[in-house]
Amino acid sequence: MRMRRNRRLGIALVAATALILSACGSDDGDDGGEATETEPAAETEESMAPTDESMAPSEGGTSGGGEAVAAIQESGTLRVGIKYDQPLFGVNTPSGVVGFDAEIATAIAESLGVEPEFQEAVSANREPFLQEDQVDLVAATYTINEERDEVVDFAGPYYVAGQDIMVATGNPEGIEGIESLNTADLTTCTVEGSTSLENLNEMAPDADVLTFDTYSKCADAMRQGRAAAVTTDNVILIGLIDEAPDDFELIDNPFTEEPYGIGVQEGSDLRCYVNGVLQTMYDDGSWAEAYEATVGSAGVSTPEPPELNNEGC
Amino acid sequence: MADALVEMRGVNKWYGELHALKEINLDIAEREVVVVIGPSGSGKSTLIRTINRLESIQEGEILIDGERLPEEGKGLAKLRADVGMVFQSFNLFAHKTILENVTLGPVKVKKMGKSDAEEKARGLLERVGVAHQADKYPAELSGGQQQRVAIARALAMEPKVMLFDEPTSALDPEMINEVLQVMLDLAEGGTTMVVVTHEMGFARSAADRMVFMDEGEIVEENDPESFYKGAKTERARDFLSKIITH
Amino acid sequence: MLEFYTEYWPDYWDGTLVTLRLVVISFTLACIIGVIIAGFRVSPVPPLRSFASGYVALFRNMPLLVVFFLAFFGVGDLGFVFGPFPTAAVALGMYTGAYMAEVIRSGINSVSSGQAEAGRAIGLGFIPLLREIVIPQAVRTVIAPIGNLFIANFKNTAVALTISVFELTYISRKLINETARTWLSLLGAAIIYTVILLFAGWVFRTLEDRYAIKR
Amino acid sequence: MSSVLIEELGPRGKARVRVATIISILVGIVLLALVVWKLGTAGQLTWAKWEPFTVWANLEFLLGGLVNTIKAALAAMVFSIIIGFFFALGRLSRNAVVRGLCVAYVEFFRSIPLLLAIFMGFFGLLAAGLDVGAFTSLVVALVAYNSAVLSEIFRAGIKSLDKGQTEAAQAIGMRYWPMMRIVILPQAVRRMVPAIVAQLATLSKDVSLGFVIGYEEVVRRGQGFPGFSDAGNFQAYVVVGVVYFILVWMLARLARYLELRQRTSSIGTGAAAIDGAGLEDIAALSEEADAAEVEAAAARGEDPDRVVDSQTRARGAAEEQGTKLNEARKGDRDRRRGRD
Repeated sequence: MRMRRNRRLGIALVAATALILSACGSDDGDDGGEATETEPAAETEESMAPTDESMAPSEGGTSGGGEAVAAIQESGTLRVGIKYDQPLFGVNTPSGVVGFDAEIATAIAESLGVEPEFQEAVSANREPFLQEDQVDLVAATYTINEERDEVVDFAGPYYVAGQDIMVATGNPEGIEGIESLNTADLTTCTVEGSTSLENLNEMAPDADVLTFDTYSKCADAMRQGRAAAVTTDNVILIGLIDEAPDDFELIDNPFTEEPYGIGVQEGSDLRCYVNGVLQTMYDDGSWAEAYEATVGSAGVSTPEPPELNNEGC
Repeated sequence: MADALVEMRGVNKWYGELHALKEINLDIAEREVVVVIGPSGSGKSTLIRTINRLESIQEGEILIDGERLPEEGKGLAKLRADVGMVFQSFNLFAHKTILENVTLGPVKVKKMGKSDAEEKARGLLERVGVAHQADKYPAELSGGQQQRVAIARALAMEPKVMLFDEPTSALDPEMINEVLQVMLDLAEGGTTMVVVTHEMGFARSAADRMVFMDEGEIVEENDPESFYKGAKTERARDFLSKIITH
Repeated sequence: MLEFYTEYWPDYWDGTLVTLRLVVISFTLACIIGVIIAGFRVSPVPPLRSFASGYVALFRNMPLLVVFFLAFFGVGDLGFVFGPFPTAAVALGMYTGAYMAEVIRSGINSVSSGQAEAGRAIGLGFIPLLREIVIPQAVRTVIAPIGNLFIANFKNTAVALTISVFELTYISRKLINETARTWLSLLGAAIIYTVILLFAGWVFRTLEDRYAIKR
Repeated sequence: MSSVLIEELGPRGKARVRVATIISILVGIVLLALVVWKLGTAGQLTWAKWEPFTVWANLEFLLGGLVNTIKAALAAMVFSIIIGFFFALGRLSRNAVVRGLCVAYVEFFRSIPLLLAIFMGFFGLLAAGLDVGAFTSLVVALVAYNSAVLSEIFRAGIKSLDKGQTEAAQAIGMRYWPMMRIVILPQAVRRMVPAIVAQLATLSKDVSLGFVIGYEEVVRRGQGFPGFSDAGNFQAYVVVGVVYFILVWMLARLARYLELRQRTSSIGTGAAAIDGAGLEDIAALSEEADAAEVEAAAARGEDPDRVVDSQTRARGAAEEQGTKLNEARKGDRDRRRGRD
């Protein structure tokens, strides 16, 4: 990755661009949005005393928990910030919010013995949501990165997304990875102003590129034979494939890593508690079940669950 | 009258419902000067414009020098070249110099050599008194000068007959005479002319015949003296009384 | 600031070339279409007149963006697939062509009927009349509006970025994303547009002066 | 045949026109059939692809986009008028600095693509720390752009007023501002109403460019709605095009109507002359107005639709005086001839 002086602002702008790409509900999960302008605020007013930080719940701690966990259990509901427009992860339907994120959040709520209550989170408001105690946790294709880690805490990661490539069914061009795209003979489509485009430009500088404002236009371009491949986060690609499983497939060879975490308030004991729940889900196979029921329904094989970051738990 | 230069036989014209020309029969002999008068809207302009088919007719026929006026195409263009026309609003070609205005017809229509055409044009401009303006553009000339150029332009085609459609009515009073003078000279020189005008002085001194029109028909024909002194019809007398009182 | 422009000049230059190519091709096309449609509109054949009016109305009342999307994705759905640049050039040419037709038509109509009558009266046929009287006079009245159309067409090339033509505005936007120097990136393009338009304006004014009718 | 080119046809000409008419109709039918056939074989005419546009919920969503389009166009119009007005006055100011600044502003925004202005309104403001959202960014950009255009309309409008008005006002001892307020502006504004409505039509078209910053106008809604996912691009853009067409067409129609009304009332004698005429003449007049409007639009420069190049306008105004006179004369003659 190029590190320019203004990288942060760049990311913010990319985020703004990404916001625009609402039509197919795309969000490349890399948006740092408002993160830069906030301070590690508010924690003193919150329920946790400084001592709580050291009082981590026990491993696998479904039984244990600090004040945050207790407060949730007392209130009877788990307030969850979630995407409403991210196919296969969080989609608001008449019968409630469905998707992989929703499954994970529901499992956490069940473990707590409370009801989940979903609120729409968009990329830009995820940190403020937590900081202002609007929600207890955020499960919204939320990429773990350093900037965010300064203002919120992450449980997980529970899924590793990454930039991948979508091709026509049967992969007629025999595209194996990003290297295959590095030729003027193949046209690759992505969204203008996205990090995906930057990655493509860096890793396959000779590629012939088409850019549009939405990924669904890229899908159309592929259908019309204008492009041989579409590249962006696999999460978005899987969404596209889900809409047209006969037309497209994923090469399933991601070349970047975007670990998704469950966002909680800075210093909250909920983080280690969630890690415990996730570990349980890994172990008893319910994580894989949830994956197959949602993301996997688009015909993507179930990966190994990523290793949890239990530092400080 | 079989050898008349212009013959109109049973000409009828309608504008939609409006019967603009009613059963016109008119012969104009060679070297004859005919002045057409009549109240506004009487059809005199329409009449003169049918002679070179700037207006079409629905019934009847018009012959020029014994030849039936073609309705379209090359034949019509050729015949028009033999009929000179001078408009009320001059209609000089705004993008061409005075000289070019006069040479355009001879060069493009009569395929005359350019230098011959220019020589001839200068002669004509001399004759109408605007020779020193030859290289200017129309907009730089006064109305009277423009109209004289327009006459020269028509003459350059050596037409068999000249049509004048109210040539002086768009002019300021002090310029009317310079144009009328040119027309008088033409008349004296033996040019066949059909003139729509209210200039009685010109009519008296130049016209061989007066034609009075009203409501699309020819009401009366006479020589100028008798016409002005004692028009036969009520309508003509009424019209004359209106234009003579002031 | 200067380093920014020296560093990214190659990007701007590429974008400028694309923009210029696009405007030259689309405007040439617009002129051809304009003449044909204007000819239809003044022709005595009723179906041709109706077709021309329909064409003009269609393109004048639709946003250029929709024209581009229809030409690219819509026509693509019918199985006619052309690259972004050719699509943009044709779509823009057809769009500007509608306006061009109106300019030409009004130019022809601005020639007073007296001029045409005078030409007929000295025996000019249809073609000579057109060549000697109508066209020379129409050209004079039409230069200024055509100049304006050119400017509009030039600015409208920016819309082509929506169908993946990497022209000047696209480049400035790309530089925003790459460098995060938002205002510098945008201003660079704005300056290039302004300079080219100043030049185009000068050309058209010169033409106009040369062909102006002396009064 | 409203053209100087075409003479009244003779019998041979009429026959040719008849033949040409038949041939062109046949060619038209063949072309149309080809298009329909192609659409059919490409599967674009199947009902399933059009059905989403008959579902009320979907249409409601799309019409919501139309409301957004109109909202942005109106907001931009109001602010453009206010700001454009001040820039017009600024350009007529006697202070060279004010004048210079106004000229620079107007010329800058008249020489960049609207799309670039929209990026400035969105990314530019964002970079300056103003996260104002798509609607505000779009309106800001449209206002920056259109106030420049409108200020030129205003300036031309003010300048085109008969100098006699100014002189008369000065003669009765009015000073600059009262004169502007009481005499010049009311007349100028009245005269500019049709141009403003025409500009509103153009603005509505331009709102579509808000698409690029995610503003939910008709195009974005038409292509992105899950309810339309059964429909193809072709259908979506055709429907979006139709929606825009109707909106812009109606506004253009209104502008033309206003202009026509103003003309007839301002010509006066001309209107009186029309009194006796039948419907055809009025149709002819509107045809003429149509042509004039187009001419104006063409002269108006900038975007084909985007109105008014100052010079052409000013010159147009000057010429209009001349042509009006000529037309009055010509009209007079024509009418006389007509009654002949």
